[in-house]
Order: sequence, then structure tokens, then C-alpha cells
Amino acid sequence: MCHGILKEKGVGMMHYAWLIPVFPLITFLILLVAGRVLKEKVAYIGIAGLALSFLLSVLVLLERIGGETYTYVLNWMTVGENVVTMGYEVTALNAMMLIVVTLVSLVVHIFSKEYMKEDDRIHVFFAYLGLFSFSMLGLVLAPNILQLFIFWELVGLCSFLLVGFWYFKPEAAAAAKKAFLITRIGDVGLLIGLVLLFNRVGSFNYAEIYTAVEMDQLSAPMITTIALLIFLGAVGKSAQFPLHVWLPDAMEGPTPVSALIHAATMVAAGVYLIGVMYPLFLASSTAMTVVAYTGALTALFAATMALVNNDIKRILAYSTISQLGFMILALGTAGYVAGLFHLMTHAFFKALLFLGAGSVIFAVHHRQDIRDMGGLWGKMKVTSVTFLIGSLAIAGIFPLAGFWSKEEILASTLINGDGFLFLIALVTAFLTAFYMFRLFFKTFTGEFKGGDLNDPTEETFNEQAAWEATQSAEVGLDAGYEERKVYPNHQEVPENEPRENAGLMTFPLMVLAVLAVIAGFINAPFLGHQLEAFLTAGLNVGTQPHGALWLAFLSVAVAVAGISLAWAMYVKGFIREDFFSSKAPSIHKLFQNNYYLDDIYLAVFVRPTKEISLLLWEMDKTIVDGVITLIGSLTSRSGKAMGKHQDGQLQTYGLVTVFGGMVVIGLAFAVRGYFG
Amino acid sequence: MVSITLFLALAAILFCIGLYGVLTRRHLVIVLASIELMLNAVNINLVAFSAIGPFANITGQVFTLFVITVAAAEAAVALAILIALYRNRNSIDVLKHDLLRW
Amino acid sequence: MNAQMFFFIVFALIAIISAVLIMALERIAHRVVAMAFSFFAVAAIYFLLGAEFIGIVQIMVYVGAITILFVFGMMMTEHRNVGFGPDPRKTQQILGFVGVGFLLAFMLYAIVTADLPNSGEPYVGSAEIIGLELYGHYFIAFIGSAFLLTSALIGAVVIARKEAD
Amino acid sequence: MMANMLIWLVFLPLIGAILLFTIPKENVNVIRSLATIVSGMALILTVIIWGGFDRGVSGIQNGTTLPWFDLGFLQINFEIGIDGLSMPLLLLTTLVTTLSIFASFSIEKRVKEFYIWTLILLSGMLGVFVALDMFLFFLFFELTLVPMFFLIGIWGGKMRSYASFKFLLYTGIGSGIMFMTFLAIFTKGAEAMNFQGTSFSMIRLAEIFANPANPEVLSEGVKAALFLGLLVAFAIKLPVFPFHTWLPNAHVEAPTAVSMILAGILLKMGGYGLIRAGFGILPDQAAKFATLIAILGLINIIYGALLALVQTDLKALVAYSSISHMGIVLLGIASFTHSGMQGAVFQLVSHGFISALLFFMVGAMYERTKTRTISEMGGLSKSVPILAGFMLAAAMASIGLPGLSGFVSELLAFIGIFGASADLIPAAMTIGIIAGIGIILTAAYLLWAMQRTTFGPIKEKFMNLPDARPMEYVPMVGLLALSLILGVYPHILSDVINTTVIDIVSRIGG
Repeated sequence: MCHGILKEKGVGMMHYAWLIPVFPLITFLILLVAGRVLKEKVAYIGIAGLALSFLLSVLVLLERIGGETYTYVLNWMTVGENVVTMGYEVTALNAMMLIVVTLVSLVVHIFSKEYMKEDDRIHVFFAYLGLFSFSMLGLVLAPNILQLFIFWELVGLCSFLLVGFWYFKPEAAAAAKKAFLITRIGDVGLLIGLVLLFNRVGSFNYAEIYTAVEMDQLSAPMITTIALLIFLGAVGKSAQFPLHVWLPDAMEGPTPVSALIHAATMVAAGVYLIGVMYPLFLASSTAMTVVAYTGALTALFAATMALVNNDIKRILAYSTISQLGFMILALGTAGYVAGLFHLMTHAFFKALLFLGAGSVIFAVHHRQDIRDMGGLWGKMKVTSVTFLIGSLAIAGIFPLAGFWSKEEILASTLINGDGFLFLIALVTAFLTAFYMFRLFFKTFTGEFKGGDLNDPTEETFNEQAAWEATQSAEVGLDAGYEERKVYPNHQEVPENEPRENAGLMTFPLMVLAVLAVIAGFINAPFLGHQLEAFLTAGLNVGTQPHGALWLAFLSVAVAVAGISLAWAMYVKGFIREDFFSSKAPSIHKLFQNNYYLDDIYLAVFVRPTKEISLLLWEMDKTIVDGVITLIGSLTSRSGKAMGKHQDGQLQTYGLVTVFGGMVVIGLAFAVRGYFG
Repeated sequence: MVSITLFLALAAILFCIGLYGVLTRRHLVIVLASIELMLNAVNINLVAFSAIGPFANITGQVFTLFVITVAAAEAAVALAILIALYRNRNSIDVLKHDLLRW
Repeated sequence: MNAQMFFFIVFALIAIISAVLIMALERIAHRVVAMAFSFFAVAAIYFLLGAEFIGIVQIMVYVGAITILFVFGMMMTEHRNVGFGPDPRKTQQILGFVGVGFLLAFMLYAIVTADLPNSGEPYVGSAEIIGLELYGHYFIAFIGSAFLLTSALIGAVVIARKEAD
Repeated sequence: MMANMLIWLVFLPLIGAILLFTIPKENVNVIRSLATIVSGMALILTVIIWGGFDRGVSGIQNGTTLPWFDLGFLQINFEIGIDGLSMPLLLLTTLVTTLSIFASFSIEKRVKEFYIWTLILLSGMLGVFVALDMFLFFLFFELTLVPMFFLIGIWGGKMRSYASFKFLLYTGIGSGIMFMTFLAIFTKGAEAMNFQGTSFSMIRLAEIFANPANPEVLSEGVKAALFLGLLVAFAIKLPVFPFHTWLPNAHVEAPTAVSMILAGILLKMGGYGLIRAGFGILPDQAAKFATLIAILGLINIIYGALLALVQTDLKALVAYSSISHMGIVLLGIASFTHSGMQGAVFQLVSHGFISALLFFMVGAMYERTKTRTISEMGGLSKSVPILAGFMLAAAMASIGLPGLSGFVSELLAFIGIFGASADLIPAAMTIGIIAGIGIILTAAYLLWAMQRTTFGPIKEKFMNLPDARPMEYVPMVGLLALSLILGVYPHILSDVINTTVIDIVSRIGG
């Protein structure tokens, strides 16, 4: 109805698409200035801003479904002859991403109003959330890769600010810095990639890049290097294999942040980047294989680590890395729609899982170790049900969203990728189902193992103790890596019951649960792959692979197998919980310490750099500076030495003068003819 | 007729003796005396040139007069300094007076 | 070798020997007397050169006034027991001697090789001509030297008098 | 009319300094307000000139040439003028100096002399950027040296005399070498035109060196030696690797306002001189030494970043970060592409604002915590949230976060170095990639410093520190806003620089 009205005015909603990022920016500015005054009410401003953006993006999507890409560009800077432009663009992919980002952000805003209500810096929190939403939406709307890069780094900044929100915790500060630095490595790769692109193509706009790639103005090796450099950026941001170490540590931030940033939106930016530059990747097969294998490797690798972890948020973090690996695997095996479809569905159910975990943590007074939880099914009905839906979705059970998107990925891996990739995908699917339900059963079934909730010895955060901890431990990049603390109170004490949280926290869970169920249908085969048609219209990304029916049954079977194994181990106890860990303790240890990668990076990169810098500083002080001070002291010493000869005896001076005179006479005599 | 070179040679010899005296003798009075000697050597030259030099005219002698007056004044002041020096430092040995240094 | 050459040789020798004696003698009194003799010989040489007025002035000023001045200087600084003992700067003595020796050698070489034309008959300058010159051409210099002498006089008195403490 | 406005601009601060003499030492407020008014007027004048500046013309504008003194064939005249290269730097100078005067209100000792020296320094700096006659350039170059020496020497920290002497000697030697090279250039220029129509003006000499009357005088060896002389002279000023040790000492000891000016403007004279004299007069030589300059720039970036990583004193850390950022300028210049050169000039301006802001923040923190060693500080954002916020913003700008001006210049410099023609700089690609590592290191040391100073738990003695005073908001907000404007909409600056850069690069055959 409203869609029709706007049509007559002839001004499409897409023209106002630039308003979508501006609303959160306005909330950011308002809260920055008047935040302290508004205290509690800041949440309403945040929610209002996001609601407007969401509404607008829905309208934009509706209009975009029929119509075509709308771009509006203005001159940003002149570099020599070619002009660099800035502006916004609404393509199919952008429209979809707009919906995903604004919806999840809105839901997280509502959730965090309740979750963060007793934190005195809530206005700063909502300001940063507004800034993050602005930069993420800006990234999605970018018409050229430079503007994408600008918002790409702004998103990195917001993740730095939000992970380090509780800055007084040393681990949070270290995690924030680590997150920014490691994504920065990826960003530099992306920067060099886009600079090379600009030098070769002459402009940053996607259109010109696509045409340049088609008319292969760029040489094959150049395309591969640029593609790999851009992929490095994606690896950094979406926490793929070498650069994934920052995501588990980023869990130090508040849970709504993890839900919004480290589950749904920011980490998906890497996948979005590959999606946007897909023609470039398609043009070089080596890049595609590298992408596929990195994705597969990361998926499997992260899944193994999620198996053994005991912190509820870290398990979800590893699961995110694994699911992102899936998406990148899909993109690597020419499954453009599969990857992006999974991105959308994953955003919903992963946000759901994180918010569910958030409400669980909120109920058990900020403790995150799943060994202290259990039996919450009875106490927290809504959270448990929605969490179950989320787990089923991620495991890929039939009607839910995860099934459709994962099946698409398996199809594209089977058809375009080789058997080994498909095998890894299947194993990972199985492991995903297993660890998700391990988490579910340990938290929600059985009896509550957490002690008395408001137990005095409980680990309340006191700053002074934390400061001493950092002084003693080696301060620096690796602060906060000690083994997760095991909570002291493990014995049975009459605890007070964890209760279900207020409506404001459970409503978002319900919304996301509904989405986790229905989101899959938009690309369901029997409805004619609507999403595929929408996304690939006008883009030549090749024919999208679709799996046969048996593949669907295979994926469900694998999921059910995973769930039943978890059920057997953690509910019925047919198999002892530490059955696997006792069988292969060393592997268990390896997984627990995330393959000792943190320590390896520390030893290989961080410490040598510090050693070299200290050496250079010493060298700088002694040699470069030393030479100068040497010259200085040399002159003053020689001055003193000369001074000793002036002993005040007039007659010595007289004698010296006579000899001097004679030398002069002699010289004059010797050369008397020379100068003529 | 005595040629001028002889006079110049004499003057040179006297001058060098005087110089030697200034440079090496320890007794201040002798040093001053040597200075007077050197001045005399100069006068001999002047007078020799004014008398039997290439363009003999009176200016040589006039200059000798001026040199003599200056020498006299210089001798007077020098001895006054000597006496003051002796009274303050009660020594006229050149080695003792080495304050004038850095 | 005519009379003039003979007298020149005699007085030159007197001058040189007495100059050497100033340096060589022990007692300060003898050295001052040697100085007087050398000044006297120089005056004689002036007479030889036909510059009587300068000769007379030389005798009056140098032999008379300055020698007496030195005698006073010598007396004021208790000349009797002033034995300086061995001179520590032996090397400086030798160096001085060698240096001045070379300088003398240079000068004599230069004097001998300089081919000054012999001006025929000597020019005899009388006091009257000097007077004319002093009050004519060099009048300013003359007044200057007057100022010089008075300032030297006052200076000497100021420096030498005992501080009126 | 515009022409003598330049003359007014250069000599206004001097007049101000003389006026300051008349005010008695006691009433400090009058002195401070007069100083602010004078530098404010200079700022207004520059903004008027900026408005009237013709973006299209690549040559010299508002030029005036007054005969100064001429000794036969030696013709030195008071020739000043601005073009796309010096206009932004002029604006940078007046802006940063005005804001640093605001920052210097906390100085109590000998206030009158402080402002007299600052105003003389301001007129010296303005003179350097407008002078087109080599002799005049040298004169103003020296004019900036003396006040800086006194400013560091009197109002500095504990080791101020050592630092000020080192600064004086280093830059003194630098300007000595520069002057000798200028004289050599002049004589060679005169010889080339066999002694008629010779002059000290850089513009005229550029033409002479371009097409000399008898070319055999200007042999390759001679021109290479001249260029190297200039390179060494300006390398000392824009601290390049072997000659940089004076900068950390000078910064650590200098008071906040002075180190804002030192980092903000004085370093830029090195870069400006290299482009104006080095690339202006001997462009072909510059092409020959492009690889050397690129490698020097690279060393600067990596060396500055690595050393900044381990500094214990926050101000020394910012000083080494300046060295690292100046490396980017060298990289941009050496690439001989439009974007590279434009990036270099952009970096000169943007680094001016950002480093001035960083130094101001460090100074403000020092005023409150009385310590600069990073390990002693901690959790400051709890007691001084606003200052910590601005410091974090300054660090982000320095890291090159998009949206702030640092990013634009880095991007342009990178486009430049990667676009450099292979025969000019054979290893352009590897240099670019290693410079990329430099950027990561920049992020590393700045964030690590921020983590140890503003994040983390707070110490008792820093519990109740006074947050930003109203007067401190002016430089903070001013500099951050400038960096933000240049970052969000660089078109303002880039179209001023563009035409001149195209002309410079075209002369080198870029």
C-alpha cells in the first residue's frame, strides 16, 4: 500500500537509501553529546533510530525487488587526472544485507536495553552501537571499493571500542587491541589490493572493475594477486584460518556486542566483500581454490576447537568461525548464492544463539562456564525453546533455515569442488550438530550445577586485583591468556533459582527464532529459488549448483547422527562424558588450547618484533647517537689538550712567534717566484 | 767609504742579540735592556739609510728621533711596571709571572 | 782601509761585544754598565754616519737617561742577592739560540744579496734641517710624541707609587 | 593588492613581537591575548589568501620581487610568492601556531619572552614557505632556528640544554650544508649563463638548469653532487634515518606548545624544501635518486615504527611516530606520480594537524599525571574520559583510520608508490608491501600505548584528575575537526595542490 503511494511521486525509496546509515549516525551523535543526561532513556533513542532504518530498508528492498540498481555518486577527490567519487548504491545484494544488518541491529538494541541496564556507561554503549550500525550500513551501501574500505576500517574501530567496552578489565583491553591489530593485517592486504586495482583500472567503482576484468585489461597473475590480497582482507575480518585468533578473545565484550558484531554483521563483511568482488575471483581459478580450501580448513579446524571448549560464548565464537568457513567454502566453489544465502540465515540463528547465551549468562549472574549450568529447561522456558530452535537450525534439521542454506553449500561443494572438500564439509556438519547439542544439553538439561548465585566468593570484578594480575603477569600483547579460571564454588549449596528474564530480552529471541524457521523458505527449491533469482539478476556469476534430493537426506542424516551422539553422551550417559578426552588426551589438550596458535603467534611474531625493536633502540642510542656525542666530546677534549700548552710563560710565546715568523719567511722565500 | 751593507749587518746582529736576550734571560731588567738594544739596532738602520741609502734624505733621522722618544717613554713605563710587579709579587724572575693564561 | 772604516770596525765591535756582555755577565750591575757602553758605541756610529744631532740625542737619552733609569730599576729590585739558580728551561735556551741564529742568518743573507746602489757621497743632515722637518712635515707626529711623553710620565708615576693604603 | 598581503603576513608576527616588548612583564593576560590576536590576524590573512587563491594556475601567484641588494653580478632580491605547494603549508602554519598558543596558556615562567620568541618563530616559518629566493629562504630558515633553540632551552624539561644544543647543532649543520649547496647552485647557474642574468631565485634557476647557455658546465656529476647536498640538508630537517636522533630529545624536553609547533610545522620545512629546491631546480637528478629516496622513506617508516614500539616515554613514542609518518612523505615524493606527490603534500598537512593534536594530548596528560612513562600510567579514561577520548581519536587519526586525514595521505602515497614506473623505482612493489607492514606496526605501537595508558584498571593516584578545561577544548576540538574535515572531504585541499603537483611531476616526465 505505502509502496504504491511513493511510486506516483516518481521518487523511489531507493533515492533515500542514504538515510538508512544516517539514522544510527544521528543516534550516535545525540548520545555522544547528551548521553550522560538521558541515562536510562538512551536505549529508546537507539531503538528508534534502528527501527526507522529497518523500516526504510524494508521499503527499499520492496522497491528493489522489481527495479534495478540505483547509484548516486558525488566527487570526493581528484587524483591527478582521474576523479575519485563517493556515494551510495542499492544493488540486490545490498538490499538483502541492509535488511539483515538493520534487523539484527534492532533486535540487539532491544535486547541490550535490558542486558546493560545496570551498567553506568550505557549511554556510551548505545553510542558505539549506533556508530557501528552506521559504519556497517555504510559499508553495505558503498558503490566503490574505496568507500567500502573506509567503512570497513570504521567497523574495525567500532569492534575495538565495543570489545574494549569494559576497558578496566585488562583482558578486554588486550582483546580489543588484538582484534584491531589482526584485522588490521587483513586490512593492509585489502588496501594494497585496492591500490593495485586503482593503478590498473583507473577507478575504484565496481562497474569499471567488472568491465576491466571482463575485457581482461589486467594480466592473469595480477588478477590472482589482487584477488588473493582482497581475500586476505576477508580472512582478517571474517576470522578465517591464519587470522582467526582474535574472535574467541573478542568475546570479552558484552554479549549483545558479540551477537551483533561477532556473529551476524561484521564478520560477514568479509564474505560480503568476496560477494561484491565475485567477478574478480571468478576470473582466476587459483584464487577460487585458495578460497575454497581456506574456507573448508577453517570450518573443520574451528569445529574441532568448539568440541572441547567450556565457555558458552567461546563455543559460539568457534562455531561462527566454522560457519564463516562454510560460507567462504561455498563462495570458493562457485556457489555465489549458496554462500550469501547461508550468510543471511546464519546471521539470524547465530544472533539468536548468542542472545540466548546472553540471557542465560544474565540469569546466572555473568558466569559463562557451561559446567556450572544445567537444568535451565524448566526455569527459563522461552530462552530454552528459542535456543533449541537456533541449535536445530545451525545443525541443519529439515524445515529450519540452516538446512536449506547448508544443503546448498554441500551441493556447490559436491558439484564444483572436489570430493575431499565435500568430505570435510560433511564431517564439519556432523561436528557442528554434535557440539551445538553438547552445549544445549549441558546448559538446559539435567540439574542446575551452578552454586548459590549471589555467593560472596563469586568472581565479582575488582579492578585493583586485576591490575596486580597484569603487573605480575607479563604485560603486553599477550596479557589475559592464562588458562580459563575454574570457578571455586562447585559444591551443592541451596542456590536461588535462575529465573526467566524480562520480556524485553525474550521478545528478540522469539523474533529471531521465527526468522530462523522461515528464513530458509525464500530460497527453497520448491518455491523456485526466489533469492537466487533476485541476487543473480543482471550478474554473470555462472549457473548456481543445486543438489539432488539424496543430498538433502544425507545432510539431515548427518545432523541427526551428531545430535543423537550428543544426546547419548550428555543426557543419557550411555557414553561417559570424558570418553573421547580420556581416549586421546593429547588431542583433547590440543583442541582446548586452540592448537597453541596464540602462543605460536606470540613466539613467532610478537616477541621477535619486541626483541628487534629493543635491539634497534639500543643501537640507535649507542651507535647513531653515539657518533654524535663522540664528535662532541672529541672536539671538547682536543680543545682542553691544546689549552695545556699555554702555561703563561711570555717567553715561550715569544719563541713560538719567532719560529712561526721564520717558517713564514722560509715559505715566502721558497715560493717567492711561484705566484709571480 | 763604508758601504751600507756593513751598517745593516751590524744592526741585524745587534737586533738578534737583543731578541735572544728577550727570549731567554730570566732577569726582567735584562729583558727590558734587550728591548732597548733591539730598538737601537732599528735606529742604526734608519740612520744608515738616511745617510748613505739610495735616496738619502733627512726623514730617516727624523724617524730615529721619534723612535728614541718612544723608546724612552716605553722604558720609563716598563720600569714602573717592573717596580710595581716587584712590590706585589716581590720577584723579578720571569718564570714566576705566569698569571696571564687561560 | 781608510780611517772611517777603521773607526766603524772599532765601534761596531764595541757595540757587539758589550751587547753580548749584557747577556753573558753575572752581576746585574756589570750588565747595566755593558748596556751603557753598547749605547755609547751606537752613538759613535751615528757620528760616523754624519748624523751628529742624532748622535748627541742618542748619548743624552740612551746613555744618560735610560741607563740611569735602569740603574734605579736595578736598585729598587734589591739586585744584591738575586741569584736565580739554574734555569730550568735548558731546551728553551738552546731553541732560542738556534732560532735567533737562523733568523740572523736569513737577515744577513738577505742584506748581502740585496744589491743596494751606493749613493756616492753621504748626505749630511744637520739639526737645522731636522728642526725644519719636525715643525713642518711631521708637525702632527711631533705633537703626538709630546702627548705620548707626558702620558708616559704620568703613567709611570701612577704605576710605580706605593698604594696610599 | 594580494601581493603585499603576503608581505604583511610574513612581517605581522614580527610587528606583534615588537609590540609585546612594550607590555610590562607582569600583566600576563594582556600578553597572552595580544599574542593570540596577532596569530589570529595572521590566520585570518591566510584564510583570505586561501580564498583568493586561483586553483587553476600551477605557477607562482601573489609574487612580488623587490630588489634587496645587488653587488655587481650577484643580484639578490626579496622575491616571495605562493603556489599549490606552499599555500596549504601556509595555512597549516598559522592554524597550528594559533592553536598551540592556546595550548601554551599553562606556561607561567617568563611568559613575555615565550610569546616574543613564538611570534618570531611564526614569522620565520611563514617566511620559509613564501620565500622563492634561495638567500631569503636560507635567512628565514635560520630565523626559525634561533627561537626554537631558546623555546626548548628555557622552557624545556630537565635535559633541556642538551636537547636544545643538539637541535641547534643538527639543524645548524643542516642549514649550513643547505647554504653551501645554494651558493654552489648559484655559481654553477651563473657559469652556465656566463654571468649575465644570474639570480638567486629558485624559479629562475630552475629555468637556467633546464636549458643552460653552455651545458657542459652542468655536468651530471656536478648536478648529482648539488642534489645530494640538498638531500642531506633537508634530510636532517625532515628527520631521515641517520640524522634523526635530535627529534626525540627535542620533543621529550620541549614544552607542549613548542613541541606542537616543532612536530606540526618545522618538520614540514624539510619536506617542502626537498620538493621546492630539490625537485624544482634539479628534477632529472631527483629522478635518478628516486630509488634512494624511496628506500630512505621505507627505512624511516619501519625504523620509526619499531623504535616507537619499545619507547617507555609517551612523548618519545609520538616523536618516533612522526619519523615514521615522515617516511610516508618520502615514499610519496619518490614515486613521481600525481597521486604520490599529492599524497606527500597531503601527509605534510595532515600529519601537521594530527601530530600537533597528539602532542597536545600527551602534554595535557603530563600536566595532570606529572609523568610521561607509559608503565606508570593506566586506566586514565576512568578519571579523564574526555581527554582519553580525544587521545584515542588522535591515535586513530595517526594510525590512518579512514574518515580522518591520515588515511587519505597514506592511500595516495600507496597509490603513488605502487603506480611508480618500473624503470624509475625497480623495486616499487616490494617497497610498497614492506611499507604496508609499517602501517601494521604503526597500529601496533599506538594501540599498545593507548592500552597501557588509557585502558586497563586505574591507579589510586590518578583517581580524581581534573578533566578537560574549557581553554583546552579549543586546540583539541580545532585540530580534530580539521583532521576530520580533510578526511571526510579532501577535495578542499586536493584541488589546491593538484595543478602544481601535475606541473612538478610533468617536469620530471612523470
